[in-house]
Amino acid sequence: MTEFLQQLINGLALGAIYALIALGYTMVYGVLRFINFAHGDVFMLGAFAGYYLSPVVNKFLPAQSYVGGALVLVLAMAICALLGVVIEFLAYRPLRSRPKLTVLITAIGVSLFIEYTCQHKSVFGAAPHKFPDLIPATTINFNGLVIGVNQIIVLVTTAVLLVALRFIVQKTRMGTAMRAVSFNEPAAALMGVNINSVISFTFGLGSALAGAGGILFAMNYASIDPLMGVQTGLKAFVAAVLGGIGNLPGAALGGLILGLLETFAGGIPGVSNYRDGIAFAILILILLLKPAGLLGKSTVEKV
Amino acid sequence: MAGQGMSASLLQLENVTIRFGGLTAVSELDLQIGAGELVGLIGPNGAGKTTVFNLITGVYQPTAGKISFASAPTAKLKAHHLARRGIARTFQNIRLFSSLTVFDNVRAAAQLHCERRVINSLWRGRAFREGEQEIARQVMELLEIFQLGKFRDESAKSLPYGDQRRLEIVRALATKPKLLLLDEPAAGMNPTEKVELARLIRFIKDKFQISILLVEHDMQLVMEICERIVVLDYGIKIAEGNPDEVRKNPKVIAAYLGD
Amino acid sequence: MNSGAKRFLIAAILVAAVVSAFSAQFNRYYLGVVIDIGINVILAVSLNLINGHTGQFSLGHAGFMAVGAYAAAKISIVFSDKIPAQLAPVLFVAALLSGGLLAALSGLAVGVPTLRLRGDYLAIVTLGFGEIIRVVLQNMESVGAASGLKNIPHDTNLFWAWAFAAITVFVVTSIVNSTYGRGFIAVHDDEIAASSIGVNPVRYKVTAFVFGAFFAGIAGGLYAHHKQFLSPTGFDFLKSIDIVMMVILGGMGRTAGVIVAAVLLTLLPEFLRGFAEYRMILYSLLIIVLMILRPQGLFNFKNPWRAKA
Amino acid sequence: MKIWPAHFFAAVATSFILTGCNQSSTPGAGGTIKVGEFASLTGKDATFGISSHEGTLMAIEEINADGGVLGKKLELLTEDTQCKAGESATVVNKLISRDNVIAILGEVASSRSLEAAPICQQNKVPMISPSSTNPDVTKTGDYIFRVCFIDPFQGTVMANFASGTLKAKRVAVFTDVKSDYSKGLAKFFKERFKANGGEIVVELDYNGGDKDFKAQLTSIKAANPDGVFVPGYYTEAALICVQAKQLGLNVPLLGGDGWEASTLVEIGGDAVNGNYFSTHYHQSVGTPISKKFNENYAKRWNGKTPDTMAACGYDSALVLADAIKRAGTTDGPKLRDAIAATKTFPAVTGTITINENRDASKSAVILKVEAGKFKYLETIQP
Repeated sequence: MTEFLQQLINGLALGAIYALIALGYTMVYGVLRFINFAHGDVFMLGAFAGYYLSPVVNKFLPAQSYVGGALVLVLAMAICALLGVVIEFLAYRPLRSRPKLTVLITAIGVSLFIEYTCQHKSVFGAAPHKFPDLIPATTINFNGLVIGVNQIIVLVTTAVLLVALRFIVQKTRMGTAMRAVSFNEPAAALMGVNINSVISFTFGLGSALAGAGGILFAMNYASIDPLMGVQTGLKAFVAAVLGGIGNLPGAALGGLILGLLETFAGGIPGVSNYRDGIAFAILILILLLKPAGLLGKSTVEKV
Repeated sequence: MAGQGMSASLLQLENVTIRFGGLTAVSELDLQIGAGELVGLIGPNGAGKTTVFNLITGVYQPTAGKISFASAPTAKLKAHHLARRGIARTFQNIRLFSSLTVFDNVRAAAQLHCERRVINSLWRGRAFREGEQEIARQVMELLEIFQLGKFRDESAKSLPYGDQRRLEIVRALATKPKLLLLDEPAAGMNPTEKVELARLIRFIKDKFQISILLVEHDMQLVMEICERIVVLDYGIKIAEGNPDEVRKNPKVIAAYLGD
Repeated sequence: MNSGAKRFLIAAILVAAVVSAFSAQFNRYYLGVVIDIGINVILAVSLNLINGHTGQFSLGHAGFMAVGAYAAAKISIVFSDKIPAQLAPVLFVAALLSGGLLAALSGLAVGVPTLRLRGDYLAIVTLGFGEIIRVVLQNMESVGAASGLKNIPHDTNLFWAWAFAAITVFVVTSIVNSTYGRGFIAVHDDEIAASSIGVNPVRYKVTAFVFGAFFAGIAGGLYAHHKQFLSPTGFDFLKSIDIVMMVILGGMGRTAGVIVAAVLLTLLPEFLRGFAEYRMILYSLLIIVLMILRPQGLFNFKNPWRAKA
Repeated sequence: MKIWPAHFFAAVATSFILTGCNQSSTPGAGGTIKVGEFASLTGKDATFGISSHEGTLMAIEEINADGGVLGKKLELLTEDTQCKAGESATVVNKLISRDNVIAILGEVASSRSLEAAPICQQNKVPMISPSSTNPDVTKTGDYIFRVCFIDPFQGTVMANFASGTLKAKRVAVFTDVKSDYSKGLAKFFKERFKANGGEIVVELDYNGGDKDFKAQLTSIKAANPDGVFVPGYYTEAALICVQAKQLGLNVPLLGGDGWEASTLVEIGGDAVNGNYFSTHYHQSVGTPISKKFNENYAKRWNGKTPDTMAACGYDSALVLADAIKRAGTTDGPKLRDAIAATKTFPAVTGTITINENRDASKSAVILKVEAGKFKYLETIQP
């Protein structure tokens, strides 16, 4: 029983990180209908932003303080937002009216570009870096059940960001514009919505979430490297598809389910070696059985 | 029921209904088309005309009701099955194969009638070559009938608008259909072109001996060439009869004026 | 014109045989690269049938290649010492064909359920399929699991690589350049219009997948008997991307362009060896710039005779 | 139907041009002796490849600073395998056939060494792998050598240590399924540990590159072992130590030489304390050469601390240079014989003797992590 509960906690904590990255994926997909392959790499850049920011922040705030940690988080999110906007401007904007696959291939190119550039010895280098402890790494032990403060922070942050995101999308002017663009881009443009700024905003917001994911991930798994976003990013994408791509609560749900499944499978001898395949098996199954995802709505193509 | 005892009809819709979510696009529609008949389907925007086309051609499956073609039910059949059975169509927004030439657009439709496909195209024996030559001959013949022969090697998308419309009809005819569905063929045409189109549709019907169902927004065109006209409004059939009857039908007038 | 195709196939195979006869005099490195070119031509041309002509988007070609490579290699290893030496080439071809067939079968298995997915979804599913193949191979002790499969007979030579490249090019172009084959391009251009003229899009897509996978499997078998060693990590996502790049660079659906691209992209890394650390950075930049400036491919020129074929 | 033949012939022509420019320079004709190295400098395992390369390069530089061998300087030609399968075969072919190197050094990963080995063997060019531990590598042929342990030796050492020194009865094994090194160590560890009367309570796997190991560690904890054998690389081992500690799995973790790197302590922090691993040498028992190596390495590479891969890379070059001196020639078969005759050669990673299987037979040391330092525990002779 203790083992089961412990795995449940492990799974939720892992799933929350997938969820956070999946939120960004799903938002960009919801508005632009394309898979931003480089999202996982922005996640990695978020972690590295934290790595380089933390010593700077520690110059005027005590090390391992919650305020300092929060500041690093916010700054990293801002940097990633900026990066997201720049990537969109340089690589994706010129392709706005092109076929989706052209954009997908470009996104793969952007992803490879970020990965290999960061691996170069004059950038981050290929070796893993130790991510500084932003907050005191304490754990709570409860009758043999162990939960890290970091894990609680991840869960809480994911929940808060999900609610904030829902608010932005549903209640603000920009959110309304995002939904309009998502629903019908030409019509939205005719209604006076500035498509470019909406798309930039979406990318910024999505990338900020990836940045937050990067920081929270690094807080939990102290080692960061330029390729950390590859597998995590793919899995987060699967989570987004599982929940119904374009659907915010769906992404969160998908992330949690994937985290739980991976965790429970990882704990079984003889199955743990197939853990890497689980996400993809889920992906294929969900697309075959319910292509719109768990919470998504299916659409009929117009003829 | 309306359909009973009318085994002579080529296409028969009985009580056909389709819903998309909460919206009923077509409701309890009965429709027959006999062999060699030219029927018009008209109605205001959003009346469900194109949906009827999509139901007949298997793009959508009806929520309720029955469709049969050449005395066989078409339930669960996909568009390509129905094309094989003899239903061909054009599209409201022209859908030509943009990376193929005029000739190949029509030739692609001719694949419906070629045998032992993969193996033959690999072996490339005498039978294959003769078959290909025969297809090429037939395609050119069709193109010439519609004065498109001179464009054979042009990209389909580079043709003038009216020629694209005609090419789409030629492509549909290359499948050797029994029933041809034309979805707003006059859309975007000037009056002269419309006159020409009316002549063309009559010509097709006579020359190829097929039935035609014509969806059209332009009342005048439909009145001019159709023997029988069905009027849809909000997915419901509000009138049916010859052009004169329909023209005088108060429901039709109301529907069009209220449009 | 059509029988000409067959004559050219025979001619190409003869040329391959003649060149191969002198291969002992070539520098082994160049010889290896030239064989790589042949294998990559097979991969690129077969992927072009799926991604180019039929307009699908597969990111799992390396997965099919892996199936063929492992199957062929295993057959060779198991039977090579059980048959007389003079039958070795027969065994080799049989192993290649079995690998191809198994790959085709997996193409069918992936194709049938997934082909109703479109565009980027299909891309992701095929990517996932490739990854699953890799995970399964990694855990299959009978093919060496993570340690890899070694002692594969060195059977691939210039003749086989190029003869199969010629056959692949012949088969793909012959299929596409027939009345039947116009259906692939019809599906590529507009699925709904294609089905309105009696083209069954699913059937065409599956056919493309099966043929594409078959030749990817053949290429895998040639690769296995060329490198003499296989490891699961060699068939990852990046390998698929490499093949996709050849198709894109050459121009989707342009067989000639794709062949040129396959040759070029095999040679280019050899010339860039001096810049190893910048190679992948340049490569990824090339993808981005190409997509923005020339998405139709570098070697995709208007070629009037293509349409007539 | 006119497309393909034209291009096909164009491609044939290309191949003629390619093969035509086959101007080989005679080996050793210039002022240098060319040595080939293949390593993964980019891609997902680049960390290890770069370390190994840095060690190798430094050795070559030092040898040249001392006047080279046979009156000539060594020239190291390095090719990147990009962690890609198939690349090793291509680049080693290039090094041998085009650059005419007299010997090949590389790779870290056994899978890539296995790919290159047949080519070296066929061309009769000696190959020395710095750190491929899979026994199969040198079985390829009599031109293939290595300067590191093989998996059976190290696995056995750790199994004996676990059942002997630690008195462990129940051990869990946690393997990296992506790595043949990890799987090899695990296999031989299990065999010996069971033969010693111990019980393997649970076997779980991870994938190299993973960051989350809590699922597996929770299961391991539930199996209640006396110790956990984690044969893998330090990149994952450090995180495994941290997460095991977090979950309250307070038993010693055991590893192999893949653990040895300053990064282990850097990332693992306090959590790695109290764990053990086997490796090649330790400063306190190491030869003077190993101390000098540590200092020089830090100087040469911006203060970096060398890991095992760097040390093995360094040694591979030293062993080769020594063999060239003894052979008095760079001629393949003679050089091969000289390498095979290497005896009690003082290297960074210990005293190397090449045995009849062309593997380095050298002693292993077991180290314990204490207060962030690696503390010498015992030496085990082969």
